[in-house]
Amino acid sequence: MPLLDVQNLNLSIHGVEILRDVNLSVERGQVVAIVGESGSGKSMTSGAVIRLLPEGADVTGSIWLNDQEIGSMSEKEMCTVRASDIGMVFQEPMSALNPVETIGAQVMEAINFSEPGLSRGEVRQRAELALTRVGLPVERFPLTTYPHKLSGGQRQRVVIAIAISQKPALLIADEPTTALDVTTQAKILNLLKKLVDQDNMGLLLISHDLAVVAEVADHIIIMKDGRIIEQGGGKGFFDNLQHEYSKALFAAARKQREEKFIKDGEDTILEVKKLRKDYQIGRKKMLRAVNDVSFSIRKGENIGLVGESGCGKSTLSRCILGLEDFQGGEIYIAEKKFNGEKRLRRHISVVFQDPYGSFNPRHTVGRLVSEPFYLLDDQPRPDQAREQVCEMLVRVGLTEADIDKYPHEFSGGQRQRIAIARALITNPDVILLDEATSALDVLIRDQILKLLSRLSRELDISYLFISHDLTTVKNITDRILVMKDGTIVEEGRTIDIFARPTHPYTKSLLDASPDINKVIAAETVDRTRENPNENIF
Amino acid sequence: MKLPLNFIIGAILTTIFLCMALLSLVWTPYDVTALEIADKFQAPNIDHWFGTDHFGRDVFSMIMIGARNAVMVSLVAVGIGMLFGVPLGLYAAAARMNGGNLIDEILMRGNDLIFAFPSLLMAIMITAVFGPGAINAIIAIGIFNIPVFARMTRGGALGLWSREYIMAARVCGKGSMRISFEHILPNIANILIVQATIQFSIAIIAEASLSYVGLGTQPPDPSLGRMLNEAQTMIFFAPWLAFVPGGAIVTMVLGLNLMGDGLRDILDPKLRQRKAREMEASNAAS
Amino acid sequence: MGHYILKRLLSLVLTLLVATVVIFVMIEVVPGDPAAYMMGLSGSTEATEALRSELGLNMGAWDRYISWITGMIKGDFGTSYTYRVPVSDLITDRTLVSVPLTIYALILSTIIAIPVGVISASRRGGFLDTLLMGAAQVGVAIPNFWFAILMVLFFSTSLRWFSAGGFPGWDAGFLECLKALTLPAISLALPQAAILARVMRSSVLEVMNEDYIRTARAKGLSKGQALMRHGLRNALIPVLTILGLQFSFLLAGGIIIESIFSLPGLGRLVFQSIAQRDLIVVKSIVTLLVLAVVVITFVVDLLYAAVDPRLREGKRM
Amino acid sequence: MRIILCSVFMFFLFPLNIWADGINVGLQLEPPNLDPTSGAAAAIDEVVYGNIFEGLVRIDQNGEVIPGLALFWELSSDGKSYIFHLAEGVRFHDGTDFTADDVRFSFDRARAANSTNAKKYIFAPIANIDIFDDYTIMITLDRAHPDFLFNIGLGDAVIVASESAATNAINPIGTGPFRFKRWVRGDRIELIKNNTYWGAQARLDWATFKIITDPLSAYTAMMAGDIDTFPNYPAPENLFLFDRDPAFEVVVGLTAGETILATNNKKTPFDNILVRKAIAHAINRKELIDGAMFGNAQAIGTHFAPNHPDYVDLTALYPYDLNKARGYLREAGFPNGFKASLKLPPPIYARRTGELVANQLSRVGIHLEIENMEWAQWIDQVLRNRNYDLTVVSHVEPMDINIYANPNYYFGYDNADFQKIISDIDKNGNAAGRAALYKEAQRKIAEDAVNGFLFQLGKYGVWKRGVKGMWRNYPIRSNDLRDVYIEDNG
Repeated sequence: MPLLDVQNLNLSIHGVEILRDVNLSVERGQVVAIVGESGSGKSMTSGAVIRLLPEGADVTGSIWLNDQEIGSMSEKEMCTVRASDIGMVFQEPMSALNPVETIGAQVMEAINFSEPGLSRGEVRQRAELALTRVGLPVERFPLTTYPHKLSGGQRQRVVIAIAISQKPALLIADEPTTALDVTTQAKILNLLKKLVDQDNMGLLLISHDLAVVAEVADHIIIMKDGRIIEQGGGKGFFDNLQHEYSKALFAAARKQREEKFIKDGEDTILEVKKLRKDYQIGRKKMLRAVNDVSFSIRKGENIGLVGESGCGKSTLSRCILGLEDFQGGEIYIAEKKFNGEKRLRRHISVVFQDPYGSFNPRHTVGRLVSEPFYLLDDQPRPDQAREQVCEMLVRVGLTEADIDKYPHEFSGGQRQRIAIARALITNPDVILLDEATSALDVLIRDQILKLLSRLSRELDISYLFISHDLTTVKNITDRILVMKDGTIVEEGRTIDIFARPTHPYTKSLLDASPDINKVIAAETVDRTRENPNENIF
Repeated sequence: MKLPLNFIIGAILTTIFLCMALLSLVWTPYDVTALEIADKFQAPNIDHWFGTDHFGRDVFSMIMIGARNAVMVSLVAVGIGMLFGVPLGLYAAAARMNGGNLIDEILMRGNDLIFAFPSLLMAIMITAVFGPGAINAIIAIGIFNIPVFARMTRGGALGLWSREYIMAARVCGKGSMRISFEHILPNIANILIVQATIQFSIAIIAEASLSYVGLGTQPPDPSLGRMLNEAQTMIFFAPWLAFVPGGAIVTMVLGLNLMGDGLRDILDPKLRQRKAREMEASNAAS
Repeated sequence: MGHYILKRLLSLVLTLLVATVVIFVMIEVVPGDPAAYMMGLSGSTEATEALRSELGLNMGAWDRYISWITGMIKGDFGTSYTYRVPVSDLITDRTLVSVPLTIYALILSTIIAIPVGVISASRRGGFLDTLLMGAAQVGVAIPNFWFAILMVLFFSTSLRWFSAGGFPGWDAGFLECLKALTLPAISLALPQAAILARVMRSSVLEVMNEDYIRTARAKGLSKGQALMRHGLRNALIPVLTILGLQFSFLLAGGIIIESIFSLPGLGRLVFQSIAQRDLIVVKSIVTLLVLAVVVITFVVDLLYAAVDPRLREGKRM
Repeated sequence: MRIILCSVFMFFLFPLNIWADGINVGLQLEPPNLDPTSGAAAAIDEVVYGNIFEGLVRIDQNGEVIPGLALFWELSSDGKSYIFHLAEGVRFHDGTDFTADDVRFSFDRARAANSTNAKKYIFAPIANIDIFDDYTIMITLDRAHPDFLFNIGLGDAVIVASESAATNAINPIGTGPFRFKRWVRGDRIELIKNNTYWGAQARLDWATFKIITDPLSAYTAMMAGDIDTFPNYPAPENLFLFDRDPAFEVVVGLTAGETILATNNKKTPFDNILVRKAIAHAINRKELIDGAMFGNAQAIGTHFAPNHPDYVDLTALYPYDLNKARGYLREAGFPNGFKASLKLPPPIYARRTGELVANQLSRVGIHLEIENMEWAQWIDQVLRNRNYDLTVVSHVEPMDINIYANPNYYFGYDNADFQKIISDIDKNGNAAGRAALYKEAQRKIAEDAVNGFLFQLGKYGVWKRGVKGMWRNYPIRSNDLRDVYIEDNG
């Protein structure tokens, strides 16, 4: 009898069907991963298990935990189950902790609820233990620390500490690393895995990224549209995938870059020389966000700028876009010194990360896409503009009919296409892609990347592709700049970087970034439970 | 889309009063400037729905005109507030976004200064300086509406300035004023509308208070506040004189507030966002 | 934090200084001569002149401003034209009525509003919620002076529970005064309570959507426990602001209420002083009220910091 | 031991005593200060006159001059010099003795250049003051002033002590039957019986003047029993409620307040007598009295108190007649009337009357723009700068018809004949002659329709049954409580 056994679970919210007879089980010490894109219902599955669902949820089917049917329990009984049997880790570490309570208090509260009647001292010890186990030793992180003092990764550790402090049989982790940097992500995943092994818990790991879970999961469940379409584990699971969707997902995850001929001797169209940007923080403190960064882009060349959050890459991009002034260095666009001139702006355009935030909700696609015409000295007549917009829309894979729609009528992927159309409309030389695909589901991301590489070939334009994720960049760029703490630590051809990274940071990034190919490779050899970096404290 | 109930009720009440006010421009049951001492203190009856006052005036007619005056004063006052407050707020936000923190600071401190003054008291002072009357009541109330809108606009604008579509517009080389009016104003319009209705209702109470202390609309023009004041001593033998105008004010303000809430439910992007967030939470990973 | 406080204090002083200028100028342009007012219909001109000089009204504007400011800094607010007693004495007497009244009203509105807000938030959309919020809507819409009249009518005239007005003075005993202040406090509190309840409700709803509430639930806390242990404290943050605003509003906003219940409060004093052109009293009181507002906002900010550790480093949100 | 018992006894007795031997008097306007010799606020006299302060002579509730601190006096044949024989053994409340020096001090103080006495003119005629002995003093005038005796009976001429004169504003020290106890500003003024009073002791142990500005709370306070008597109840409209309540007594008397539609005789078109006559005819006094005063006032046709023996009823001189009014207007060249402003001071009577007057005049095409203003503004604009067309106000000074003789007064009425009449009155010693002249004066201003003469302001006394001895009339603004007592539960 497994630890958790979900039998034909159906869920609908306000009558809308979310889950359709879901069956899954988790053994003690086993890591079960649910993978699927947005709206596949993977989070709702976990929500149904711990029974934290939005209003109007209606669940049928049976959920067995430790041989007791928790699906039919009263809310009151459920509270005790949550307190002692199930622990949960959420996606948003930044907001998952009460900002006005110390981490100690929040962990101790959990313990009090799981085991009432412990003496204050015992509770305290247990809390310290839990925090130490997740890598927050009391010496450096006293119980009286407030959440806002901690980084995202550390907060996530606190959340995990809260979960394990209750000694749960089952641990549910809902996208626990999606909001975190690659290196942190790896650490958190390993931490979870380690804890599962140590306490012999069952772990139900939810993620949108096959590659992420492939390394840690014993058993993988692929969901789509509220149904489980494929599940399995162990050797050869990937080799004999049945369902088209899962195949595609797999392909997307492991796809190798099709080589692209890199031209030489092209004239440089963007050059950054010793750029320096400082931020005033507090009275006298200075933060150097960008530190003497220099690089150049030649026509048609695609450059990747990779670094973790806070490394200064977005600041750098804002400087290049002329959205921020900078203290030192120069930027040359088409050999001319650039600080905000309109006529130079037209050579460079941008696609932002957030497909929701990057359009004025009150403007039609037509108006949005034609906004950059403002840069031109001789602005096209309305009908011309419309014409151009139409063909651009078609070019990026939308239809002419879309021109009069409003952004909210489109999906995330389509929006990015619109954004690309807007970026191309004044046919610039460089497009700055700021995390342009990070917010998208794996398959969609893949499509957008395809589109981008196609366009760069057709129009012979260059990209400056800014991302936190090496794998994304890998498939579209010719050269990569690795950025850390405001400086570029390594620069080189993409292939070389991936083949033999020289800088340790680059190495760690590569190790950390989840790569399904490694798993496959590993599988062919005898599978080892050994983790690349065990010592995560 | 289905309109929320509070909006419907509010809208109905408000329209009723607006219609009464407009109607009073062309017609009232009785002439309120003609005093007929002979038929004073008539309890509500067929001829005089809300009775007559100590000068024999028809209370219903007075309510109609009083409502009109209240609406007029409040509208203009709020208008003033928006006219000055909104551009101020937009400017402050734009300034802050373009490194002009000092300008922003000064403007906002100025706001705080106005806020720091006890509003009713200042209104009384102002009317004491320039003499009582509708115009000065308007000015007095209007001044205190400016910072309200300035703050609200600035807050909303600051929120938007960090949005990516604003950056996109800036990448297109658009100036901050252009952006303010092309991108920001339309996107905060709804919260401003909501606030306007709220301020409107507040203004009506303020006008009532001012004319209650005799500083609002002047006789022979009827005003709800002064009607209440005059009714005070007669409340013991002619209660309707106090209940009717009071009720009128309450229903008027109630209507506006309900409508404001309704509008917020319909328009407020913050709320919509939260709804969206809940939705996503319920059927998506993020 | 210390540096932050210092900065705030500085801007506080600055605001006050500007305020005094504004007030003084305003007072200067107020038409009507106190001396003439006191001399009345049959006052002879030379007598009036004599009085003017006695009141020090024929000094230059600048000199009067300076002497006023320096005086205030020394705690000497000058002598009331009409009452002929130190303004500071007048103000202290009246403050001993107005401030207790304000606090009384605030306490009332808070103890009404907080539970109402929480209840209707937790019963969101339910019958009780609709009922309470409907009531709140009406409460907001009622002009407090009208409400006051109705209450006088009902409690004093019909039921004769409370005396119609007046203030016995604190030496008459605490309970007596409390009784005298009850009706006014209620009529002040009701609309404020209505507003506060609405704010409380929405902020509780806001908070209940936060992730950390979900975390708490996952710990095994029931909805109620999660609200009480994690929601409330966070929900109270916006409420603090409103409370601060209301205190200053009530302090000055009592004018009409005070006269309806013939309470010797600040509001009435200043109103009467405006009418009698006892301008020295007017400007001092207005200045003090402004001071009160500024100080209260300051205190509220400090309270924020107390409630919200994120602000302790002086980070502003 | 006995002391303790005693005090306990007292403790139980005390509250009873309060109700038995004291009285709560309602007052609508709070006096700005308590010094009647400075400033003009009627509210001061309403508290202190006859209670705390006394003059050489007193004015009783019928406006008669009766002995005050001067027990009797002799008037020289030329009517110039008075010899006052002062009461002996009189002490001020601070224990200092009252002597002729105090009289001289008080009068000199009032006459002084830097005097802030609102009625300085009273003392202007004083040529010199001779003290024969501590209790005999002679005051010599530049010439005969028959009004002098009455005038020194006014609150502005009360006798103050040199020691306390400066502080009377906040701590009044007089010779009266009550002494000042304390003043809770904005709420009440407490007086207690002066046990060392030189004359007939007051019958009350204490008297508290409660300030009740709001007419609503005036009513509720009476009803709730917080107040025993309201000498001048602010809301005539609900007098009838008390009238039909057996617990109360309503006594409508008269004040010296002639309520007039004051007219700026220097300003066109009001400088034209035809226009003023038209206005006179357009005014319907009955409607005013019913509408504004709810019937509680007496119509007047000239500027004179109806209860005065010399009063002439001239209300019929210009009867309410719209046709006549229109006729005069046509004659004056305003066939379809004109526009003018009507500036109204705060008192409710003025506001109500004003609204009605405006309405009445509009019937003949005279359209008045009403401007409500505070006293300060009114005094500034109307009284001092004569920047007005019409206003409604009540002149509460007794025997003040002489103001019409002052061409610089705000009416701007400059008429030689009338001025002669007044100066004759001033000189004329013989009572009958004076009476005749007063009558003539009344006719003169009535015929010239200097102002619209509307009604005599009533004094609306409301008190619990059993409260006796309150003044019926206000010949001067005073609530002299020396004879007041509470009949039952005494």
